Amino acid sequence: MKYKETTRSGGALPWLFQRISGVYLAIVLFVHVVNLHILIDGEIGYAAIAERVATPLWKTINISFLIVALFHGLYGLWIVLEDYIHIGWLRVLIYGVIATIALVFAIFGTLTMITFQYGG
Amino acid sequence: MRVIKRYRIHMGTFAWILHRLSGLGLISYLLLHIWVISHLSGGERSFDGIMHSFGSPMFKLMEIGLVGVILFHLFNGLRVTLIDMGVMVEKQKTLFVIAVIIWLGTWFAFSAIMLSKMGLLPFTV
Amino acid sequence: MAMITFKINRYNPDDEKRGHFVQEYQIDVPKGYTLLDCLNDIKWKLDGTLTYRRSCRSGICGSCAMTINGVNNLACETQVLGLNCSTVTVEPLRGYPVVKDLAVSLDPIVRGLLAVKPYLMTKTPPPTDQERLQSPEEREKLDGLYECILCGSCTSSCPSFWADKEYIGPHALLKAYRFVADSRDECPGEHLEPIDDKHGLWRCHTIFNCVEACPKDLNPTKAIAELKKELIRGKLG
Amino acid sequence: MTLKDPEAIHDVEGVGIHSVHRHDVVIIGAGLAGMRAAVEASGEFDVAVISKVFPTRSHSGGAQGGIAASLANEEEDHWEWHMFDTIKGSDYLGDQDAIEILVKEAPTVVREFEHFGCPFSRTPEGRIAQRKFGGHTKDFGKGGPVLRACYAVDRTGHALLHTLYEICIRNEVRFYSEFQAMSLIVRDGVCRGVVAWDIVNGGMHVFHAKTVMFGTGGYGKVFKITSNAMANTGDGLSLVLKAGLPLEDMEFVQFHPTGLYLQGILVSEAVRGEGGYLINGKGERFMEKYAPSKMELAPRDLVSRSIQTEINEGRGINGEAYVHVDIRHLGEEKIMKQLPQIHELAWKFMHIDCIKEPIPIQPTGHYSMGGIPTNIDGEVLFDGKNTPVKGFYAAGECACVSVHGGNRLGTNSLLEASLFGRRCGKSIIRFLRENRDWPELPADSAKGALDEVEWLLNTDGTEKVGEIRDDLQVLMTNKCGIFRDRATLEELTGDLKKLEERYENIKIDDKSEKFNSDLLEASELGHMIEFCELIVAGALSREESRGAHSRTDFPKRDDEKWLKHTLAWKKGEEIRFDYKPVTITRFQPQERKY
Repeated sequence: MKYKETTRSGGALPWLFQRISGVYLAIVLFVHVVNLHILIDGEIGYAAIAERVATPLWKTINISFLIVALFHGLYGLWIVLEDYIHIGWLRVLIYGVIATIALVFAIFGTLTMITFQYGG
Repeated sequence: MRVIKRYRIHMGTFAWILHRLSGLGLISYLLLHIWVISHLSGGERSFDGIMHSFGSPMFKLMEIGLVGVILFHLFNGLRVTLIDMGVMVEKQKTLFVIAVIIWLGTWFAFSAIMLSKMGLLPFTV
Repeated sequence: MAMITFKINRYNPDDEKRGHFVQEYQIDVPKGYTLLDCLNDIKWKLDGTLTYRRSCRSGICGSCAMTINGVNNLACETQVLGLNCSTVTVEPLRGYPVVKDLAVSLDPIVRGLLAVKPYLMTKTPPPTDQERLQSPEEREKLDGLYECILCGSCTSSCPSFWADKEYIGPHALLKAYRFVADSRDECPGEHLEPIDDKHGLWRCHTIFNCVEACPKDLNPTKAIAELKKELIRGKLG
Repeated sequence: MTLKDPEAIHDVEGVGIHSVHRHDVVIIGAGLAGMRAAVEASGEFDVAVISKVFPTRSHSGGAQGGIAASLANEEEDHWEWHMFDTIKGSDYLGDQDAIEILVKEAPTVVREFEHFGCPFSRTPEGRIAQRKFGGHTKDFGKGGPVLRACYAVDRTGHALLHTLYEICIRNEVRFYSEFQAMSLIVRDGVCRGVVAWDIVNGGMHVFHAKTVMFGTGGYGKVFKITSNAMANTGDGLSLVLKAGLPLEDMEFVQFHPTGLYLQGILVSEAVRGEGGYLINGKGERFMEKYAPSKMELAPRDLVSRSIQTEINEGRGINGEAYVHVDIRHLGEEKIMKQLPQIHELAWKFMHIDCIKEPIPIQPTGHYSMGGIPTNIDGEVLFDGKNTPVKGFYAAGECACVSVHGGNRLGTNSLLEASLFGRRCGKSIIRFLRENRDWPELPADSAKGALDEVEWLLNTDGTEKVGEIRDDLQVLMTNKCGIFRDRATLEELTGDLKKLEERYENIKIDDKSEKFNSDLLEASELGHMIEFCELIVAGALSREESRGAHSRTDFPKRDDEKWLKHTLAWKKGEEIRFDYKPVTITRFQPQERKY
């Protein structure tokens, strides 16, 4: 009379982090959008962006935003796909692809932020 | 005869479907965005070059759409989080309506600002 | 009185080739007739092969849940003239294997139910010749939880369940919370542990179809929200 | 299936080897009686429960108002008072030794349910809440109504049934859901098992058992207006008759006073327990004419007769065949807190908001006081001398201990089913400890059932099952209802013979084996006609009015001639009667007034 003997994958903490990250993103995104689309007059160009990206505070915010958004988005994508895909090898493959994308873009984006020097 | 397998779409289902679709859209945009921003490393020419190709009024208008998608995902996400916290679970429909109102309100405000910046409005906000 | 056409989704396990098909019946429906009355009329007067489950006809046994005009409900509680349409579509509950016509396999319901250890678990023996005490306020927490009739409408309406047949289902989660919320249950972890699973609680995406479908107006999503809080609280110590 | 016994499985003709199952205990019926017995016996032995519906669909779940026990949680109460009320309610036909057990063990049984997890409503002190119910009084009938019915809002049966199912899951009871029992295997006074039809997949199965218990429930479906579920076709009674065993007191059928007009759906007695009024077409609280001191809280037989009299004499609402039960004065808060299900039922089935409008009601076929004769340990009796059939038990509505005698008090049914179910479980354990051997399973055990199914599938007549059943229900309601007399009963005897002949000439549409409900309905109809003849014959021979059995041509109770139980057998066409005395211990029969 047992349900199903599986290895429990849990899911509690990722679920919680998905909520927390969502709220964090909501706040940062708001700041981001207001900052870029309201406070900047005229064209959004290299100068305007670069000025903001160069300061350490913005660097930190941007990097955290990048990583949290990648997690939130790709974990969300995984949840959606997990709902519908039940073939074992395909799941592993997709999981692998998503994880790779996450890793590549996180490194790529972080490097962009860290290495960037305004006027340098 | 084909078997009809339909199920009436309730408000909650509707919210869920939109949330998923907007989420899928946003993750695509995020990846694109990171790629675009990475042009900063290439210096001013490279960045402005890529920004220029997105600079047409067409893309500007799409950007307004993007803001709409972001805001929907944001406010519906907050609604889901509130429900998960046990807030207004019994009034989820009202909560959804509230979320939609706030969404449309903020979206309208942002659109107005962005359009006026583009000079597409007869007045400035 | 009104002439109503019933489009009934049928399936005969002895005729796999034909598979599912839609059959139409027309009958005169007097005021006050429920869908179950109509199905009975069809079965007893027109076509004895029509198969569906039914028993109490007063909405307490949970046998006759089916998809009526695209929504899950109990046939015995559906006033046909109240639907305000001349054609009524009747289908078996979605998502469960169909046994015959409108009767579906109950296995997914039972499997989910058994998983959550659906019984009061205690460590201390009950007092002799006395009931365990429970204040009216503590008892009130069970309202909206214990009334479940296991009709299966909720789980059948859940898009998560449509996608993942191993999803435990809102009915089982509601039952789990019925015991977690009971002041007398001393082992809430025993009910929580099995649902902390990718096919368990976390498969719920707060779609609220279960709430819309429940013929007893219960709110599984609310129970699920409480369970999520309970589990997270446990994880964070 | 466990094979504790080294003996090889017997071959049964016509049944595949994989369809022969063996269990120490096989229980038919997953209602309160069956599952309570299963819970009791499953601790020690291998128990299987066979039910034609999924366990929680059983009609015990339809009970609403409460389960009686003199817990005295709300006010002073004693088991002696409960005993007196039950005996007086039974019109002195109840066996007092059994009733004494019923009322003495009631508190234990109810508290056990609480320990199992049943969500009873609570008093401010946290104890099980209790409410008033018809016929339950203080101080041996001298005081007013007493708070005795323990309840879970107005879903008591539902709460108890689900609790038992949950405990059965805990105890790993084996369920055979959606198996229809087709025949009982009794040879030489020893019960050896049952034969059942697998509804979902089709096919006959034989359950070889050391003990068999019946908790097959009642037969309300023989009436047109009934509170009973469509599954309540009294199959168990017919199986017992076919096995050559008698039935007891079949003429006593309870009509519940308050069924929704035309639907018969139960409106709980809790409605009156909480203070509802019965109002006739002239706007009078007519119960003051019939039961001046207890009013609406008189026993059910009396209230049903009163309502029917009002209707018959043209004082129904607008002269129609119904009266009103009015709970508007209780107020919205109390209705929604104590009677939410009634509110829901009235709204969903009559489109009536009982907070603002009275509910139209009429008496509805409800409960069978008679049934399979058993002793206080649940053992089924063979004859008038109390000889038990070895290994065969029964409890609940299908059984007749008899604690309800001529009329059952509300809330005593849930009590009887669970209490005697529990006693069955205990005596089954005692029996199995002493009897380790398997009774021999005759090779032709399944023959009768197989023949029946084959006949039903192949018979090529002209009659439709639904029509015959409809006629049966109308005839039984009109001619063997609340009031009876010789002329109509004799007429009905002839009518039933005709129905039986028509049944020989039926044809069913569905010829398949899998989930063939057409087949099962036909089989059930055969069962119903079978024991209806016993009900009518019993009613015809009992020339007195007692409890729910009310003969207009014999309006008085006749203790001289009829203070005895009827036992009836059916052999072919013939019905044979025997009688057995009523056990009287504490309370001598007296006039019954409320």
